[in-house]
Amino acid sequence: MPPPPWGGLPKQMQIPFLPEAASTTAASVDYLYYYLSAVTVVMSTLIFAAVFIFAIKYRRRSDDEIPEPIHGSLKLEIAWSVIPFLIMLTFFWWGAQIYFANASPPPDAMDVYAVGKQWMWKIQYPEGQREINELHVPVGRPVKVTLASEDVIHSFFIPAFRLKHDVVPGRYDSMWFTATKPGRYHLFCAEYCGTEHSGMVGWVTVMSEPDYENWLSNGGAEGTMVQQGERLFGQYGCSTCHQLDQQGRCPILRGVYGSRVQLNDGKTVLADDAYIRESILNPNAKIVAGYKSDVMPTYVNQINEEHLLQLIVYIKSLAITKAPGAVAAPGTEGKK
Amino acid sequence: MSTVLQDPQTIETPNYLNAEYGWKSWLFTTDHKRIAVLYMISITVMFVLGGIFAGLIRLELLTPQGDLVNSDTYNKFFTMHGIIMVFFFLIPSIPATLGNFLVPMMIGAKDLAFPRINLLSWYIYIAGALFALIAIVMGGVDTGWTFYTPFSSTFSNTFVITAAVGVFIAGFSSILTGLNFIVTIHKMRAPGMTWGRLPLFVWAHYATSLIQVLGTPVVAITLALVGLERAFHIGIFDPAIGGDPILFQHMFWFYSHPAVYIMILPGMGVISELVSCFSRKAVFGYSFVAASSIGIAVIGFLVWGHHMFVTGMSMYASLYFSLLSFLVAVPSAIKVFNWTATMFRGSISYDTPMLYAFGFIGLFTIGGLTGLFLATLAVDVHVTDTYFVVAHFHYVMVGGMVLAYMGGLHFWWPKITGRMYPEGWAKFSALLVFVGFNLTFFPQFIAGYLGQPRRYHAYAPEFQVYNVLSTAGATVLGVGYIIPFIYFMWSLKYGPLAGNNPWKAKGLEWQTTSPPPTYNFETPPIVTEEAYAYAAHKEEHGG
Amino acid sequence: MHPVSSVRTYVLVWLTLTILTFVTYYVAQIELGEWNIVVALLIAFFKMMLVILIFMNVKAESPLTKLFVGAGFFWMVLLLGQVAIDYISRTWMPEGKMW
Amino acid sequence: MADTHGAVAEHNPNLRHHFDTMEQQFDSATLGMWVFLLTEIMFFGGMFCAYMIYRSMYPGAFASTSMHMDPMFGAINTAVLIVSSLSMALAVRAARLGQQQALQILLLVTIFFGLAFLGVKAFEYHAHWVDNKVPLFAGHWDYSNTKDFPNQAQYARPAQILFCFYFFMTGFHAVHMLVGVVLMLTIFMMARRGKFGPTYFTPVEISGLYWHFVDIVWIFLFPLLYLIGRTKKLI
Ligand code: HEA
Ligand code: HEA
Ligand code: HEC
Ligand code: CUA
Ligand SMILES: [Cu+2]
Repeated sequence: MPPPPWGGLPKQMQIPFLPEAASTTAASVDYLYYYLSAVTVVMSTLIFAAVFIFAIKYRRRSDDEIPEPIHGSLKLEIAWSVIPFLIMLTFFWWGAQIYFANASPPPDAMDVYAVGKQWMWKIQYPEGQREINELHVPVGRPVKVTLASEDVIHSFFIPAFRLKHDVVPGRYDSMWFTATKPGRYHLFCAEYCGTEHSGMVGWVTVMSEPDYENWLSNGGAEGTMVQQGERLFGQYGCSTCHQLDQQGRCPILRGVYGSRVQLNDGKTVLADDAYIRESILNPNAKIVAGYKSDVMPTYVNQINEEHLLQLIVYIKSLAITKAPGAVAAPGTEGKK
Repeated sequence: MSTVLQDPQTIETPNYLNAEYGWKSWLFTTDHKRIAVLYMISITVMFVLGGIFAGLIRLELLTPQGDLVNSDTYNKFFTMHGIIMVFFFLIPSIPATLGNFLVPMMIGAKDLAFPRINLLSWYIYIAGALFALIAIVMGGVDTGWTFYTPFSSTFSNTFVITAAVGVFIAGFSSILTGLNFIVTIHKMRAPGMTWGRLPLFVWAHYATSLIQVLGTPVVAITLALVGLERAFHIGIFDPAIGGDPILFQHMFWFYSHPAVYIMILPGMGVISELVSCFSRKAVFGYSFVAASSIGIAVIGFLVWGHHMFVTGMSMYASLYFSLLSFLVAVPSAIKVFNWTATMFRGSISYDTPMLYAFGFIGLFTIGGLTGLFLATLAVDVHVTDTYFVVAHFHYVMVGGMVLAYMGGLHFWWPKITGRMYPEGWAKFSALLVFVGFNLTFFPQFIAGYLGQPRRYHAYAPEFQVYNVLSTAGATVLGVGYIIPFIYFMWSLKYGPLAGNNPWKAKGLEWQTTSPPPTYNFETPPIVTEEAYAYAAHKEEHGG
Repeated sequence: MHPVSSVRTYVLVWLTLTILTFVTYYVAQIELGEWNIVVALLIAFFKMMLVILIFMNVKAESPLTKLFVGAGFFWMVLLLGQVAIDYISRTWMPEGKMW
Repeated sequence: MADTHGAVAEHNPNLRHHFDTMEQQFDSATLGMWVFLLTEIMFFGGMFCAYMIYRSMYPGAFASTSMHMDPMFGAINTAVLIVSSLSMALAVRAARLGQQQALQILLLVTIFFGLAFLGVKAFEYHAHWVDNKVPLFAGHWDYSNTKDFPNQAQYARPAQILFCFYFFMTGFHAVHMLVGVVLMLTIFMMARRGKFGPTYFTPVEISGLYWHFVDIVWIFLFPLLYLIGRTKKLI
């Protein structure tokens, strides 16, 4: 993007009209926005002009003049309902295109995890970095942010990327983007969440790839998320039941993630983040075929969202890569 | 109209105002016109209250630091502002005042079908308002007017139950008003007043009533569930036990989107009357304008999900709701175009009500078109929950409905009180309102696209320019509202007598005396012509 | 005003309603899988229609009343149907893509 | 309309001033009642909507909670309500035909069965209370496994939601019944004072509509709350 036209003015006099555009999405949303604005300007100018001209041209000249009645015209009515609707359909189509393009991240997107909590954002990286109200991402690489909330609904909003997504407690949400321009951009909480809602703000730092690698390499004192998850797996006593390769009263977790799990009611489910999360918090909701309910205790209110994410990342790391969607055998026998 | 004080005589004809005296004659009245006046006084009080909160909001936002009040207080400001303005001012504004006064008169009835229920609805409104006031006095509510769970049901520690009960109660007053209108319009029309001859104001109120009757109960039960959840510390929206907060949003918006049409349809009805009267011409495409009211009411129930595009609702549902949101804009477009066409070859005068109508057409068009931005999926993702939305809804609610209310008030003031207001001052304040309004809310579109989130007590410094403009505008706007308040009071006593039909308007309400007698008409009217038949008796007017 | 129905009609309707109540009760004990709920709702719907048409005498009412009764159903369907659109299509998210 | 019908011009004392004819007044009242019932449909509709979503989210938990309702009570109560609907319909008929004696008796029958319904309901609530199936009150919720329900603890969390539904839905319904009973008492008193006749029975007619509506709500609540998962031996 060329420097904005007000770029030459002294700082205090720069009045921006658009936020900086720093993601692949931003540019496409801006174009759509220009288009919408143009239609708006044209349509309202037409209407204002008509009102103005009629008001002046047909102003009342004597107090008892009575104009000829005009009752209407079917052709006109049809024209001015169909044409605007067709124009609006172009809005719809274009908007839906971008929206859908943003729906699912590319498979090679790197993962970042964000937990919203009254009133801060806690960010963690698979490599082990953790930050509060700061998000560091490399330029030019798709990044997927998995969003979780400890309490109420928040919303993860980065104006420079033209993206936001609500963070609803009790489930995982996600959004993804590819940053295009190094710099520091606002991160806001956009869903009202109580007292310090306006203080739940931070910064997104977009860095060049080498800077990012550099930044990644210092920090992460507590080890990667997988390592942390593994530690928690011991701490919470998961490992007392779930052993890595020996099957006892409970399923082996190696290879579960990403597979289709056979349940004892005959259904199968895809073992994704949401399923693992539910298995930990509400184990009895879905029972793996061949196992009993009520063996695994519920961990609701004992594991916070951050630790939950670490456990999931750990369990994910146990996945054996294979085509997603294949049905795993009952239990987890026969998996390596 | 000259503003020169003609010696203001007293009004001698028997009318609803001098029929009885004393406070009892008001508090126990079943006359729809008196009830309309009761409503008018109460919603004015609520508007001032909501306006004071608006003033405090704007004052706080003058500087980015959030240094006037603390954030809890600010959150209560915008919540109380929103709740009061929406549920206690704008929803009853035109229907319960002008609608109550005029619907029976326009169809040639002696009263609404259920006069006692009409009075009851006012008492219910007052009870609801009292709860809201109690909630304020005790310390306020901080959930936003949308009461989103689980914040409202579990986390907020303010007086949510009290406020929710207030809204719940006020809902029933709205339902009863709607019920009364529906039955009245079906069953009480004067001989000859066919559906095709109903004034568009009445059509608009019929459509509004449908929404009130079909939508309000859903928000009532939803808020009741939130209240119960708070009271018992358990309920159905709590994610901790498997509840779904998004379901609350579905149920809330099932009502609250159609409710925005409760907040605009009556205004559109007023504008149809004004444009026709001050162009001395039948409304262009009468049947389309009438049908579009019903269309808005029905299609309005199909689009609520456009408030939820980023909540994690299914993408396919987003598509569905986005598409239908554009469909609901079509009937609004029909109205705007037909009003404009009505002026074509008309005889247009610039009396104050018409100035408000001009303002309405302009501001509603901008507000509506920016609604289309929000209905566009990818754009909404960026601007939802920012000041862009705030600007959108103030354009339609204040620029649309409030201007329509002001226009209608000026138009029918002579009928309601029998007296004129000072035209010069009225024109001046209409201008102030228009200028002040744009200054307040236009900058918010830009701030919103730049990314200033709404419901923020402190904001990033680069947004300050726009907020300063906005606050400046709000001051002008406030003055613009105070002036009418003063001259309306003045005109009650000193305003020149208006006569029965100062605007030479059509419509049954102008055929009776000003103010009208208790049962509206000395002799029951019989209708023989279309609505707005300005040219029907051309010869009688001479020329 | 519309004619009144005979006592016989009312008693017959009552009998049908009572019998249907026990039919629902017993059908619910038979394993029909997903169809249990369907049958239960169909019976309930049929009972409701009987009450509306005969006890509430809508059968003999003006078209206007019928229109309003119809509107009641229609708006219920709008509420339930459109909320369902969201919940049903949430699982259509392309599987295999982890989120 | 106003003075074309000579027949109605002789003034009925029940004709309110703002109406022209008794017929207009009657039609308005009935239409008004129907519009009111529309609002009631949507009021309960909100709860049915939420019910639908949660039931599809937690089918097992729903079946499990339903096992704690006694369907026999539900069925009996349905039958009781249907009888009261019959007597109500007959009461309206009697009113239309001007049979004052029958009207009063039938109203009493309706009230009796209405109260019977509430009595059974109170009994059921009490049973839930004793059984600790009332999540609304701390200390009255227990959903751990028992002899009869060896696996129910797995549903403990969503079961609370579903019990909330049970109490909210039947609670709102019971409130409507209560209002109905009071309404019927009023109508009964009016009937005793000889208010009604073949030309004026609007209040009977429209309260009848209300009563039938409340009955219809229960017709749906019964299968939705009591009859789920009856076939699964033990949940
Ligand atoms: C009076 C109230 C009112 C009215 C009439 C409207 C009208 C419309 N609104 Fe608005 N809206 C609100 C009040 C209102 N709204 C409120 C209060 C909120 C926020 C609630 C909150 O979160 O607190 C909101 C929020 C809101 C959102 C959600 C934003 C968000 O939170 O992300 C959306 C999204 O689609 C939207 C869309 C629309 C649309 C499409 C219309 C349409 O009906 C507009 C139709 C009118 C026109 C389009 C103009 C006339 C047409 C022409 C002149 C034709 C020419 C046009 C073309 C050729 C294209 N509104
Ligand atoms: C009918 C609806 C209505 C009306 C009329 C208004 C009127 C105004 N609103 Fe309103 N507003 C809402 C409905 C409405 N608003 C809603 C629903 C919200 C969302 C709430 C939420 O997020 O939950 C909102 C939110 C909202 C915000 C966003 C707050 C935030 O998100 O942080 C702002 C900020 O500028 C604002 C400003 C104003 C202003 C300046 C006016 C002006 O037009 C008001 C002018 C009127 C007066 C000033 C009163 C008359 C004057 C006097 C009696 C004199 C004495 C007073 C003074 C001198 C100050 N409103
Ligand atoms: C007392 C034993 C026990 C403990 C402790 C335990 N689990 Fe389990 N877990 C089980 C059993 C038994 C099952 C299979 C039944 C079921 O699906 O609930 C299971 C199932 C699971 C599954 C689903 C596996 C699949 O194949 O789909 C996951 C994931 C899981 N547990 C994770 C954990 C984690 C993480 C912890 C620690 C925080 C934990 N478990 C602690 C016994 C246990
Ligand atoms: Cu978190 Cu707002
Ligand atoms: Cu909307």
